[in-house]
Amino acid sequence: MVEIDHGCKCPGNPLLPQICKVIKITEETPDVKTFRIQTLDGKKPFTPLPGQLAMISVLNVGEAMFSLTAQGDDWIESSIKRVGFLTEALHNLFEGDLVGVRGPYGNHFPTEELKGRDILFVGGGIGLAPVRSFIRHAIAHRKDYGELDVLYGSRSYGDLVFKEDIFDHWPKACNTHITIDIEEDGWDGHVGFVPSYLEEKAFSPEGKAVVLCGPPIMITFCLISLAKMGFSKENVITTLEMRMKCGVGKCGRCNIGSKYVCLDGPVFTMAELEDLPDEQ
Amino acid sequence: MNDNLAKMREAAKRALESGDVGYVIGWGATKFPDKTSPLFMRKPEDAERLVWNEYAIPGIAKYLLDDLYPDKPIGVFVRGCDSRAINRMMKDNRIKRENLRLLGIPCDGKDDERCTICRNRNPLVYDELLWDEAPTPEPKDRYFRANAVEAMSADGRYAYWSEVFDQCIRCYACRNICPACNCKECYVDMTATGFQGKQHSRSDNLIFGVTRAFHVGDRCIECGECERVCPMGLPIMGQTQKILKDINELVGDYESGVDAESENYLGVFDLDDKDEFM
Amino acid sequence: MSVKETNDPKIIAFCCNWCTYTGADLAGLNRSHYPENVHIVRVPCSGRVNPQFILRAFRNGCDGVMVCGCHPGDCHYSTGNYFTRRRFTLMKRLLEYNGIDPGRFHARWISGSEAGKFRDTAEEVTAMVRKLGPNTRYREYARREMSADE
Amino acid sequence: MSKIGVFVCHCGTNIANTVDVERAVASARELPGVAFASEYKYMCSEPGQQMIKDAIEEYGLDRVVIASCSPRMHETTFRKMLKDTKVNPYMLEIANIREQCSWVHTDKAKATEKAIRLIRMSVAKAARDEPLFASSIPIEKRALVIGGGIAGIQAALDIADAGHEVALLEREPSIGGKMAMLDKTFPTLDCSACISTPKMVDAGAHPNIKLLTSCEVVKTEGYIGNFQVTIRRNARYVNHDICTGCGLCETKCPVKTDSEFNHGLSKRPAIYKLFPQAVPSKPVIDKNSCLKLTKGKCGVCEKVCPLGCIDYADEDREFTETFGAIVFATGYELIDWTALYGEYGGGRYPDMLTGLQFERLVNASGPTEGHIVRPSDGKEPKTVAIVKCVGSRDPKKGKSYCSRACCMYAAKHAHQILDKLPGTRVFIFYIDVRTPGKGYEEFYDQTRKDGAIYVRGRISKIYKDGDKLVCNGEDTLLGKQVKVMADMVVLETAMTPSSGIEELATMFGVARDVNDWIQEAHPKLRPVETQVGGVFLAGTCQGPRDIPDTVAHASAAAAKVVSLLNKSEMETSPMISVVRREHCCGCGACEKICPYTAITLEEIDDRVGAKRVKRPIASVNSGLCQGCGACTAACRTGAIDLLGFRNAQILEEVDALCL
Amino acid sequence: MKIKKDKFKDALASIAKEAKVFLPMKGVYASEYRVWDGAGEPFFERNTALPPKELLFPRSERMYEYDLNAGTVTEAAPDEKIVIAGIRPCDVRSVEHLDKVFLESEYTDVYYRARRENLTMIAYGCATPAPTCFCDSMDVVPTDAPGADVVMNDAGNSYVLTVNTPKGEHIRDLISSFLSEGKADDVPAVSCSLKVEKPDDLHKQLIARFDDPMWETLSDACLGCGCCSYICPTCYCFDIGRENRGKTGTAFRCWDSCMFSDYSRMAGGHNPRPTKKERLRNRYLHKLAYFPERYGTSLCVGCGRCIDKCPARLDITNVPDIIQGSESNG
Repeated sequence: MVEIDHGCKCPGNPLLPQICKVIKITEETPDVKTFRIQTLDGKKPFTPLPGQLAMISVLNVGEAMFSLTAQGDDWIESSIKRVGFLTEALHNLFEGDLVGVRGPYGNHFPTEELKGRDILFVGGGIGLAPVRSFIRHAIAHRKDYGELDVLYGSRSYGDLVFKEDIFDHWPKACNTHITIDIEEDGWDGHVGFVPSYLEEKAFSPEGKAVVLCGPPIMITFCLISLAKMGFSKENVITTLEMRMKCGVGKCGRCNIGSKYVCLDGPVFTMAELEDLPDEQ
Repeated sequence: MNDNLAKMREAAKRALESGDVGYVIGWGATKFPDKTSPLFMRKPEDAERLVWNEYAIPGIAKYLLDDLYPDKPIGVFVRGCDSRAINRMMKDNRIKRENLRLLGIPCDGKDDERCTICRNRNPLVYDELLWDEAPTPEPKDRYFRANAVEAMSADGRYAYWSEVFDQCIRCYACRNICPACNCKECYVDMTATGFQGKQHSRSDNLIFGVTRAFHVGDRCIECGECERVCPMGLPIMGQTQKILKDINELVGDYESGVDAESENYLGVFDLDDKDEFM
Repeated sequence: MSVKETNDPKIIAFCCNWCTYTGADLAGLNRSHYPENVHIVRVPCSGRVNPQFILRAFRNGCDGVMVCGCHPGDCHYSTGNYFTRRRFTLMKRLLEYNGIDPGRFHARWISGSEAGKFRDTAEEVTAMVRKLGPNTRYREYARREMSADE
Repeated sequence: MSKIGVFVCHCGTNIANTVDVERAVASARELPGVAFASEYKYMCSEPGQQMIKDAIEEYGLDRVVIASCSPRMHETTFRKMLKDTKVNPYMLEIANIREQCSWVHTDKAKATEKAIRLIRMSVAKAARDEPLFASSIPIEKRALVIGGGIAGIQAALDIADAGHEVALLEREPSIGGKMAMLDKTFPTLDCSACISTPKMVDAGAHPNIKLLTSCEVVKTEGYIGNFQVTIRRNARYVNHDICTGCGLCETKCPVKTDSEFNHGLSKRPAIYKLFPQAVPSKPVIDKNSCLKLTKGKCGVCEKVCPLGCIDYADEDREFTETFGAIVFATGYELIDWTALYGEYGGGRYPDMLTGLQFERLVNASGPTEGHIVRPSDGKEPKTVAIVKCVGSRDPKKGKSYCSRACCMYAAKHAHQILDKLPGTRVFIFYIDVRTPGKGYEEFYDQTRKDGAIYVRGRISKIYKDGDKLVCNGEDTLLGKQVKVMADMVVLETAMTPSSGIEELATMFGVARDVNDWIQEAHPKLRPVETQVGGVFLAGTCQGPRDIPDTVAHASAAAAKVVSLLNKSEMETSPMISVVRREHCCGCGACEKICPYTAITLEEIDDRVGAKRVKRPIASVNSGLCQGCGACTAACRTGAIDLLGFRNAQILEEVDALCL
Repeated sequence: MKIKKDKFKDALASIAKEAKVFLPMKGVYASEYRVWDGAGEPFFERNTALPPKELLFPRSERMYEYDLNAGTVTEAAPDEKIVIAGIRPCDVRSVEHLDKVFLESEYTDVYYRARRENLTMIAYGCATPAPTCFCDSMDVVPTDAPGADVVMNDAGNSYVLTVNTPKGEHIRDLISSFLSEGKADDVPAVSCSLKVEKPDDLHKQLIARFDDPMWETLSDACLGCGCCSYICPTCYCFDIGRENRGKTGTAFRCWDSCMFSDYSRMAGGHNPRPTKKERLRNRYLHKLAYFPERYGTSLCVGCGRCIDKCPARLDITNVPDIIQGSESNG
């Protein structure tokens, strides 16, 4: 049973962005780029907790909510997949261009509550992005947690995000299990979908919490697999950040029943979500 | 009226009992005696809830767009205006005749201003006619709104439309009821294209009005539903009437929705079209 | 969005690539002088011009709009300008009906050889629009006086 | 944002004299998305181009705006230049600050301001440019010539001589067309058969020409370079692979039916060659008159055929072939005057002939072996009335246009009558006499000298009185009524497009003019092309013309075909329309407006909730689309857009001007 | 306190000296709260077609200007004093609800707060409910508005005033010269003809019936327009957009409606509320279940505007009726 803090706060006028600069752009995959962002005077815009989000705007185009995947002393980072009009504009940015940033929004992953426990991070495609902040946090505070596993899969090798992390950095601190959907030349790792790989690995539910994020269809099948393996819904955590729009629970889009993803989430346990109307 | 209602209930019941239609669209009562609401009858016994009286005003053809791929044909009661709406949507490739079961009901005219310009009380397309057709009374001035506005000065016209569109709340009820507004995605919902500002400013409201009129113009079936549904009671037919009036002036008798084949005015041209440009 | 004060109108001319744009180029070759107020947007055909472009131009600050193409029968794409003719005959009337002064919107047929006509049209339209002054219509942010936010 | 490079050209002093180039450059630097801005004396020069290339490399530019002369001048130059760089050639915008600014304005301050605005507009548009890639379509090196008259034969021969395969399609059993029917040709009076039959034979024997006689086009798909044409070969009932054309069957066939070739002036058997010099010189069976095929009796031809070529079970057969180019050479036919001119007897009098009937009559190989006699009684006429403009120049009853050849062949007919039957009185009723051609006026003069009587005026009525045909009319020059008691009347009737042209034109998406002649792409500059790429015109399918003009037109079409087929592939402009399927509702407004039939409605699989459905959306054929953008203005949703001139790009230009 | 009706405009004039006064007025096409020009007649017979919410939450509102050249954003700060004279008790209640959303939830909305702090509400006790009114079923007393700064009730040739708040006292001081002492007769009780019976646990029952087929029937006739949400005094959905001018521009927010098909569509195309059934259900449940769950009170104030104006005559009162098992609508 994982307790999740559902309090969300953001100081000042929560709708007003602060102008920041893109200082680094990394091309993760053909349609995912990571943007490192800093204030104009070289500071960190704010300090997000793992799982929290920022509203990032291309000021003359529009804004949208993105999870922050990493942070440093003077920067925050977000990995963004090109899916629509705004993300297209973001992908057209160059280093040095200005963006608007407001946040942090939403609650956060239960970093405190999970102390001392084993954690299995499951991600699919761009779904690794929101989880990354938590993985980085857990690795940075390695001794606070038990065994750490990262199981991550994508359509192809080219679609795997954060290649440096998953192949170089993370294996030093946790068990990484990487899979791609379809066999391809030069790939000698695992081939198969995330849910089946999960079952293959036969993780023990004993004392383990799962942080799960990915496309809806993957979530559905992972939940079936996890249930088979004996994980209870109370121990499976996910994030619904894609439902957030204004970020402050007012514009009216993010509610699932009486829960507002902006005000109560985006991090929920699967048990909590099950109590909500089926409108996701 | 009662006779006709009995015939309608019977027809709806028969259609539902036969299993040939998935459901039948007609009119049902509300808590208020002077208002009816579109009614979807799914079971034969639902036919008893059908009403047909002077308040059975709402256009019901547009609901066909909610169910473009029905498993069984949809039954619809069609008055003249509904039938023109159906022709309109068929011409625009949006609905298919084989998905419709049209129960023709010659209309006796309702107590509504827009019915005074009705040119077709009798349905123009139907599968069966529930009672005999009666001639449509001579319609009043087809362009009554446009004529009134045309008579104003340019400043007066701008002031007039400003007053109208200042009140417009952009709820798009006019669009949603309009059988000619049958795009899958409306341009106003695609803010990224930049054709329509989402602000409720006078300019954007006016531009919405002109653009909608232009999109609908040559395909308007003159049912007047846009005005009926407007919660602010705005005389928006004035825009489409102007376009129709001009078309009629330019090429002679032109009417949309009388069949599902005739070409739209703006979809064709004539070498001898009037040339007002030097 | 404040209405500008100077009387130096901005006029936009949507010109088809094959006739009017060429005609305007020829006006250049001939050193035919016309006011600086006319700005050409090149389009492949007058049939490409969506009436919504005109609304947008007025909304964002143009004082006059021209749509120019090949004479009927001369369309490079054979039929484009016939549709233009129908479309903008209606649109012009509709704009007038909505209180836009007829002097602010012009549709003209100008061929590739009619450099003189291009110059004359540019002069004529500029003079007309200048006389009308800055356009205020379709460029009002506020509706009526409603609240502090205006 | 983008990384736009702005390059402002001085054009020597052409621009720099009127526009403060430095100021323009400085203001361009401030524009959104501009990463670099610079100037040069001549941007189009080698060093100018090199400067742009260097800047692209140094500043990592991803799009380029050049402020210079008209894009009509150097757009291609600069696109070509960009091919060697990382910038896509279509990520280029040109601000026309010479023809549309420095050359037409004098006030330097104002001109500079305008140049700044024009550059701003181009920069705004460039920010929305996207990489486009010209695709090339392979070209099938074969041509299909539709129609085997003189135009088709000439075009086929020219294309074949240039080394390309040609299929020459003719719906009749023989090529030859109308010219094969003629006796002599004006103004030289050389024998038509003598000059056309050798061409027919050449065509039949040419290794690059495949004759498709008795064939019709039933369907076509594809576009320039790659037309898939489905052709139906109508049943011939004679196996041409074995038949030697000995002609025995024709002599034994018991059926006698009207000869089409002789316009009903003689009879032919049911198994027949169209005319003696037919190519291919092999008979076919007319299924409508053959006793075996209509009644199941007879079978004589089968019995007499020494080689067993007769096959009553033959059927129409369809096959599909691919062609890179199409030539329409469908020709003309004469207007059916009988339906239009009741006052001329409506066809009741056998001694009234059309021009083509007269040609057969006067032809040495015709039904009378060239004797000019009345069909009714075989007597030689003493008085002949020739009436011109029957159906031509008569918008009330016939066609408004002039059929162009009639004046000359009327003169020729008069000449032939006077030549063969000296002393005959020949009256020619005319509205005008038009003789624009080499030797034409001289020929007309000669005819008058020969004794032909030209009367200016229309004939209002022709009726029979005894064995005379009474022609009532007015001599408008003298202003008095005239009455001619003729033994024979020749009506020089209007040319109209061949039957079936509507279907054929629709199939290929080719436009027709008000009179159903095929519309050429441009009346002056592109007279042998249609607005559909790869479809060309030869001869009278485009409008009435005489033989020399037809042959010239056909050779011109062939030249166009050859220049197309000489390429192995063709680059198509990538600036074409594209459809956003999720927004398109399939209303078809764009389909109707497209002049190139480039847009069709295509059923796609879609999902509505849990339901899998098929729904129509517009689909653009990139081979046919010419990028006019007419469809975009017809689309209410904005689902169809034009690459290179997207709605968003034009709106950006508008907005940028308004800043 | 009382004020003679013929002194009412004089009193308004005194207020108008320091604040913009809005009155319910008959528009050319529909009634709404309009700026009082010093002469216009108030329209008290019926409630306005448009609710007063746009005075606090404008249809379109500039939030900030941005300037990419300077790298700055400039926040808009509305600071105009506004007095609404003649707001109905149902609409006063709606403002209380909006306060909960914009002021009392996790995030405070600074634009709303600025406007709200500058707003004074003089309520007009309702004596003439429309046939579609059902506020007394939604715990509003038609003749009283505890949330208003001043309440005024018709008493023949004068209005009786009750002051509730310090802002109200300020108004009283402004118009004191027109006031006379005196107690009015008791304001007669007013009752709406449309009655809605709802169980106390309506919200629980509704959520339990989330998957009930009734939502399909209820939404059959829905056209998917935004009429109900735009004329609803408590609907507050919005969208944020921008008007760009080169390197500078304005971010604005404008009303949006959860009834629009594109409203809940996310980037990439997924729509959690794909059809009108889900959308109407969400709107009804938001009013009658989700809001009560979160804030302890129904979001519907019973003004009846949506019933009166719905093009298809959808009726929110049918929802409690169905739950009550007393559906009167056949």
